[in-house]
Amino acid sequence: MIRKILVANRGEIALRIVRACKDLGIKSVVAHSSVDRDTLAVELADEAVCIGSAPTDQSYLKAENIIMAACLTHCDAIHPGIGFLSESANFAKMVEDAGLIFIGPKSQTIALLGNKVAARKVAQEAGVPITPGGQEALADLDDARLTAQRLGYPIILKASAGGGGRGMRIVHREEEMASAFALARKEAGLFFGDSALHMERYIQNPRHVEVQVIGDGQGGVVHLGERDCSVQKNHQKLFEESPAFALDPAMRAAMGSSSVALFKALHYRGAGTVEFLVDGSSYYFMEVNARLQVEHPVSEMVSCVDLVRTQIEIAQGRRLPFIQEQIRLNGYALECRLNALGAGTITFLRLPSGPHVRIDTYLEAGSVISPYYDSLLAKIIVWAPERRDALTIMERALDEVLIEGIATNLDEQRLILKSKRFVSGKVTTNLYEEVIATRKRHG
Amino acid sequence: MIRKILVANRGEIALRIVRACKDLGIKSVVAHSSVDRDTLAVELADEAVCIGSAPTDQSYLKAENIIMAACLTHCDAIHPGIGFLSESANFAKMVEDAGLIFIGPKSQTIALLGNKVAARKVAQEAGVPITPGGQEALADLDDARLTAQRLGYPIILKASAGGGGRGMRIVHREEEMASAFALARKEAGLFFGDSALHMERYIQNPRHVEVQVIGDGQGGVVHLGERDCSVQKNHQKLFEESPAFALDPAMRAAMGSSSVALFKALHYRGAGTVEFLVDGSSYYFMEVNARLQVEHPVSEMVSCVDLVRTQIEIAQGRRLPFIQEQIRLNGYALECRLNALGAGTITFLRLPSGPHVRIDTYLEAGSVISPYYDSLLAKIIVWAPERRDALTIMERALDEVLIEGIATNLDEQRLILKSKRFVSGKVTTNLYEEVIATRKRHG
Amino acid sequence: MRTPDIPDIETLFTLFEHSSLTEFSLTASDLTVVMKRQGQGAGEAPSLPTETKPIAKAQPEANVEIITSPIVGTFYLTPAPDAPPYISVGSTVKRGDVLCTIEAMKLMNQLEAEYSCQIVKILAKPETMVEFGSPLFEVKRL
Amino acid sequence: MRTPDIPDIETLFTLFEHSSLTEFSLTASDLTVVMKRQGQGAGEAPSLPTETKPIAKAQPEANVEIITSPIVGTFYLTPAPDAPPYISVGSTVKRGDVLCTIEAMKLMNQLEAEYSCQIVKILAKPETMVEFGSPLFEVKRL
Repeated sequence: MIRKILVANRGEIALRIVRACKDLGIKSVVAHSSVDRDTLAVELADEAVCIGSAPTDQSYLKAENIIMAACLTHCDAIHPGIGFLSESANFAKMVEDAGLIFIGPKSQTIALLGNKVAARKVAQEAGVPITPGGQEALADLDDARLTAQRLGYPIILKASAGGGGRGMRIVHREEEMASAFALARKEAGLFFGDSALHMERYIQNPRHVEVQVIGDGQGGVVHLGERDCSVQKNHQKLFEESPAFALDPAMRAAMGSSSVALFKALHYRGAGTVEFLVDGSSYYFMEVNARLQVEHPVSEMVSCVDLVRTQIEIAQGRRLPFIQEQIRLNGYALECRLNALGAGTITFLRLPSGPHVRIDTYLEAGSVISPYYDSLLAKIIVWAPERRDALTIMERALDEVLIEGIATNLDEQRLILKSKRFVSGKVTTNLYEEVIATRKRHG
Repeated sequence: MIRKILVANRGEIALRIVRACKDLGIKSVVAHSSVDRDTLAVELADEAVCIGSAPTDQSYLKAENIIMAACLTHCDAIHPGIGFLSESANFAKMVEDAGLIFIGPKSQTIALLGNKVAARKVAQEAGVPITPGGQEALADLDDARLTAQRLGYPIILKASAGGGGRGMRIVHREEEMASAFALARKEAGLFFGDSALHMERYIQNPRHVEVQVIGDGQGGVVHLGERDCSVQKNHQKLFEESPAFALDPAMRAAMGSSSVALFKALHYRGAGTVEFLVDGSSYYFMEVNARLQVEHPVSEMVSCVDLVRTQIEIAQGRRLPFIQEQIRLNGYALECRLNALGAGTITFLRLPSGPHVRIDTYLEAGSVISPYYDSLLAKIIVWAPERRDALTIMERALDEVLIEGIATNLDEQRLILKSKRFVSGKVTTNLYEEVIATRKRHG
Repeated sequence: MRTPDIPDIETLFTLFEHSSLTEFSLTASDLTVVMKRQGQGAGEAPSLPTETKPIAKAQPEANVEIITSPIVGTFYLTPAPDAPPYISVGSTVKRGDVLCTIEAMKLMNQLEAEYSCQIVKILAKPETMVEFGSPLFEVKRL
Repeated sequence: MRTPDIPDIETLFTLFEHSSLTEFSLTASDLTVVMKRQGQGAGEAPSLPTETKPIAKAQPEANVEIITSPIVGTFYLTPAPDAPPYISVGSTVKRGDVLCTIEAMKLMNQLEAEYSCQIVKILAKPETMVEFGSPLFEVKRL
């Protein structure tokens, strides 16, 4: 039985978790940095504990302070939110060792999935197609050259222990291999303490499609359909939609069932996402995000399942309250991320409201946008029976936005939303560059 | 084909209609009084026309100015919203005569339903149970006395031509009949130009349940389930929910099908509501509201049908895009009306947001609440799979509300929401008095 | 309940002009005044009345008044297409004289002067739409 | 209920002008006045520190400083339940002397003085939780 949860995060996701706690009649404690004292999540939570100063390594990554805050405020569980410590197997282990419930997968599951080579192996065993590539860490440069010849260029070198671009190198020709291998190896060793690399065939301009899965760790696993997150700027997602438009029905079904098979194989507990690259009629496993994701609301809108609430219920030891056949995906949901382009104080704020519109934000007039953290200001999520209607409703919603005091990406987001590429649904990872760069070239 | 719509209303409902226009790619013109120039509906519409000064009879009831504004801005249609001219058969006729589309029923339908005696007759013919009472207008005081003896006291006298409490008298004993009859007759003559009265048996503390129906005037009629609107203060609704909690399934089914039968008999075009009084295991027809209603969002939330959008599509001559079997009512929606207790300027505003919450409002920081109009500030609507979860989510939402600068009914609404009576679902029209009056008596 | 005397619009302007305010609004039962300013106010600030409501019974000069439209309709200066205009700039009219026609609901509504005055300026464009409160004429009360 | 007399609009202006307010609004039964200002107020406006954080290392007096908690944990004045406290009010400590223990993650963390000082006040309650930045001691730097 969970009576009180410590929320180890900030911004809109901290508020999202506080709201889920209130909906479940559970008390919440927000652990915050000194500059986040006046944020909405802190105000609306039952309690708050300052865990350090503004820099993330002094507060939101300070595991000891977070765990002590949970213990001393008599919390039963810690929700790590998104980012920060949410995918740290070490942190999850520390939470478990402190006798607290970690709202997320078991620490071993996180550790396993954190190793990209191991994750690929498990995925392949569960029948999930993986990008052609070596299953094992590369022995040396010669091994790398031979493997690349077998796969065909371009290939991508990845740090086995890491993620997020570090230790990653795309190699287009054999001549580039030696220096790329050396550099990637060095980076991997530096950032992850493990210089092991593996190699995959590099997919150019794929679609980025991910399946939302949730498991109770007791045999129950259900997926809530997929999301298309192809529209990105420097690997940062800008728009997310569910279902993925014009995805081949057979591919959609296979993605869903193989993701469920993977989570069953993992005895996965909690919410997680299986990420795929889609290249024409093929799809390849990329990785598992062993946590909630920023874009979870689009899946909530089409499935009517509250993911954060379900995460908490599962963490209490409950079984999933539904089976796959009870999940009925309905209509079409689209999320637009509103990001700050700089720090500052919001002097006037108008966010859209009304039918079909959901806003997840921690902003209000007077909010201070700190330079220390993620630039996400608000998520605007709309629903409609059809994709084209959802696009129109999003346009209406974005037209209502009025933020004074800081610069935002609103104008760029509107350009993307109205672009032919986006409207046509032909979304791949190079859409942003094509739409915005073209626009800029032509003035 | 409708290209531009004149919105003949104000406040949140004007904004609701402007948003529906945007979603359909239709231009909107808001007709507003001089004090409403700076409201959000005016700002977000494509155009605006000032139709008069603040008092409603100088602007929002000024049919000629509204119709001229529509003609001169080249609108194809007028949406009357809720209240004001929305149930005026005369206004609908003037709109039709000006060659414009009235977004609502035909003027004859409105006229027919405006006569309460005629409406009861049509309802009875369509198989809708009506409260025991005279079908015809009462001839004189003797007729009234005889009818009352037959029905049994208490009875209610109603103005045949009117509604809304004018010309209405509850009579508990024969001794009260003479003066009540004289007074009701006088009021009816004064307010409706027609002193005809009819009599019905008076139901004490009933539930107020209404069925949302929409027809295309071409044979297509569908209902979207019922709403319980029993929680009222002086006949003003405070909370509305759909479905009506613990309603006998057979009664629910009969209400739905007889409401559809009534609308089919009327060849009804547009959205409308059939109001019923529920007394234990009986239910009685009260009247038809031949227009959109304030509480329409709760039906939208459970049916996923956009009522305002569908109103506009029907007005364009389209058939209903769904049949009854395609309507799938899902979960539970609850609306809370936030009302102003006085005029003033809003200096700070925080409205709830996040999952399962929809806000329909025209408010923002700086909004001036005028003493001339309805006190409705915002509608907070929540959805959940079950009633008890919806109540918890509403509690969370109301806890987030922060309005500075004017007094509101927020505290009273929270008391009602948390009252045992409301939580138990035993809602009848005396709930407000019981909860609030009891509270006040005990300090 | 006592309400304070509301000063002339001129006085309000002067007050606002010489203040450091960036916004001022006043609402009374039958009057609304809103004044805003961008950037800094005070003393020598260039007079930037960013929002002057067209309806306000403004009195830019002594005796000068604005006659506004009482209805929504189409504004005509002449009683018929080929007829001469009712008035022109400089005309002097008496109380009850017709100033213009506003067509609404297929009726030609003649707007009569409520007091004797001289036409200073015609503010609305003939044959176009006027809304309630649209300024039609600037006149000097006689 | 009595309402105060409302001053003239001019008086309101003067009041607002000489205040450090940036916004003012007044609502009466049939009157609403709103005044706003961007940035700082007029002439002698006192520079209002708009945000005074409760944790801030306030300096209420010369030489007086607040020592705050660097971690989240349980605050103890004694090294063990039956041991005497490290310090008490009036104690003088040197740089490096232990002031208190903060228990976190089953470790007893000893907080040492960063400079020589005299203890003026003990601000945290022993055996209770302290968060990052919680004031522990008021000291006078020596």
